[in-house]
Amino acid sequence: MSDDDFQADVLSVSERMAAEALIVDVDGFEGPLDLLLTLSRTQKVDLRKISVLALAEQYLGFVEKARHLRIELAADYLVMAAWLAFLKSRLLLPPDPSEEGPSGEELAAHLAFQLERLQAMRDVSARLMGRDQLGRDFFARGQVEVVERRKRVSYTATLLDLMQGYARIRTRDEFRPFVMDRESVMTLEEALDRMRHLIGFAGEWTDIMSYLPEGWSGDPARRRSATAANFAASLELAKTGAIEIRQGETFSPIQIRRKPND
Amino acid sequence: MTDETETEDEAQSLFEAPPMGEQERMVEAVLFASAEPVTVAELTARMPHGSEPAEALVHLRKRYEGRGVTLVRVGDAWAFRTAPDLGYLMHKESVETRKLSRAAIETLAIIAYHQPVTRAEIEEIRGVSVSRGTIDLLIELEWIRFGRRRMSPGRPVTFVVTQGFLDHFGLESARDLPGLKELRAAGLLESRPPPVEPSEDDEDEDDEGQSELFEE
Amino acid sequence: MTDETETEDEAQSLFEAPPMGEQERMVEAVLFASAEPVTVAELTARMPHGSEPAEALVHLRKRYEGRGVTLVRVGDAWAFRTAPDLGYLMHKESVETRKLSRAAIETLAIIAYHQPVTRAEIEEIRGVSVSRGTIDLLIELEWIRFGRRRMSPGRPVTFVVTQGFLDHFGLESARDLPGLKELRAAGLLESRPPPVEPSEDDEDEDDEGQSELFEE
Repeated sequence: MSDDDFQADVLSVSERMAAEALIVDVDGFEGPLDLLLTLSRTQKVDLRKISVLALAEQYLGFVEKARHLRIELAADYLVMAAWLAFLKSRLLLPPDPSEEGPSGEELAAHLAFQLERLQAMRDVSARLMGRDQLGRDFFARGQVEVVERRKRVSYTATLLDLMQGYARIRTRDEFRPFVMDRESVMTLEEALDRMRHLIGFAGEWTDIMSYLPEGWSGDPARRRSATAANFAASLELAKTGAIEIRQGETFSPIQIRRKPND
Repeated sequence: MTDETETEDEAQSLFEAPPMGEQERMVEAVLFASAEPVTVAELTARMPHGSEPAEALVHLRKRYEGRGVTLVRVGDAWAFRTAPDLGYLMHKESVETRKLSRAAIETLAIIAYHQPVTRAEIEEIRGVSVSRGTIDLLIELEWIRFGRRRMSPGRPVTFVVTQGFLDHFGLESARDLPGLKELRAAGLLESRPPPVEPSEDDEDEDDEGQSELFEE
Repeated sequence: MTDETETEDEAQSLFEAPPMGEQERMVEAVLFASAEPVTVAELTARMPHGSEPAEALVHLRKRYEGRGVTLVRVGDAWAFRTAPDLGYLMHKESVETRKLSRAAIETLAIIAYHQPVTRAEIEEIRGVSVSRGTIDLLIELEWIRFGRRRMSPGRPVTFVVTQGFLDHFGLESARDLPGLKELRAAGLLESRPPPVEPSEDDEDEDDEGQSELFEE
């Protein structure tokens, strides 16, 4: 792979047109490796005989052009560009015996291997999807036998259920902000449940506030929630005809009592 | 005029009905795959022009005589049925499958991930008490069993998952269950807030994927 | 003594396995009744004591050769499927399958050819991160499942393909994947670590990956 070869490549008109087409399409690539694979096709040789140096140049040229056209490239494209620039310098300079690590040739060989492997995987995915498929080209029995009643209950769950169940438990805390803090909230159901039992004893008019459960009248937040729940529950009970409700004047205590039986 | 007739003839030969053996195969395949019995009219409509499914059905019926499966007529339609004398082989098929309750799934998941684990520990993780029925059901399903007693006060029993559990869930070992990070990476954490841009294109998510990739 | 032997003989004859022709009918009926592949073990469990479903399957497969419905092998299970050349007759039956994204198809292929394979390896091969939805989708389709954890740092989970995958693509086993031999011969299925500082490479992974694929 000589430098001249590469110059010729880059300067050819068709090459440049191809490169421009690529730039327009930059979103269509699945990352740097995909782009490199596409660029390598312009060399029109077997992937095993590809010139990695030329490819590096092509890629760097591509990035340069993108920069020129002010197309913003994702970070991984730039990382690849930096790496290829490094590779290029290794390939061009005579090897320094004192230097640690793999040689430029080894790195280039690995990149060629990656490209060949990616291409191979693409080829076999196409072959796989081109196969006859169940439910499209060949079919299973349409009418599964309905069998006699010798029932045995079998419980099923999929691995997905299991993992999601576990995830649900383990992530409960993380998502705390999204759920109501149940500690200081009394629900209508709770209040209703409680008052239904208590109301049997309330033959006389009693202040609704006296129905607050123990431990709910101190802390303002809890007190507020319990009051609201009790009030709503009282309205509910009044509606069903279980109790009567009255208030002397605005802001005065609200009182309730069991509806006389007569 | 003559030209047209010729063309017609050609068309005729182009659409010549397939040989009877081939028609028999077609009827066989269609009846097999269909969820309902199929009428002759339906067969005619599906098969190549000129086919005679009624005749193919006669051959096919003969072919399946005495086999484990027979071709039967249901009203004016046709269907394959297993031979009546083999009905006893089908009994085991009659299992009613029920989805495991959420409580049971969660309990099972905790045992799988934390085994050996005591009942109190399960309750602590789930935040609610575990009903007896749940544990009993899981034991009955042979998905969990008693492990060694814990060497702590009260020496509580522990629970572990069984080989049957691994078989059912297609796992090689309980240690192969993915961890939380892996679950999240695979998009299996349902309680996660939805992605900002629900786009069709998978690749849009790369950036996010990247950062998670390096957390692993 | 002699008495006992006689009794045993009698018992033996009582439970004598049915003739092979009869066993063939049984296998035929059971497989016909099920939409899912049935394993030899399941057949053995269902059929009378002493039956040899494996042999019956050989006969049955021959009998259905070239018919409109054929007997196919899926992993260690068997199923009847319509002949692929008649697919065009069945289009009413076909359910529109979700179109898979290119990322999903490639990920599936990589898992099939490189199994067991970790997420990081898939990403290394494709050169991009695997988006969350992709693995999720493939698990949901029941085409992939979790394999054994890799015995490398971090003990990452691996993915392998399922029997459902084989069934869907009409493969007897993962060994029958198209082009597998050529890829292996070309060294494209080896997990070749990138050449970095010599201290870091752990090559012990290759062998494991390869051998496990063929243990199945």
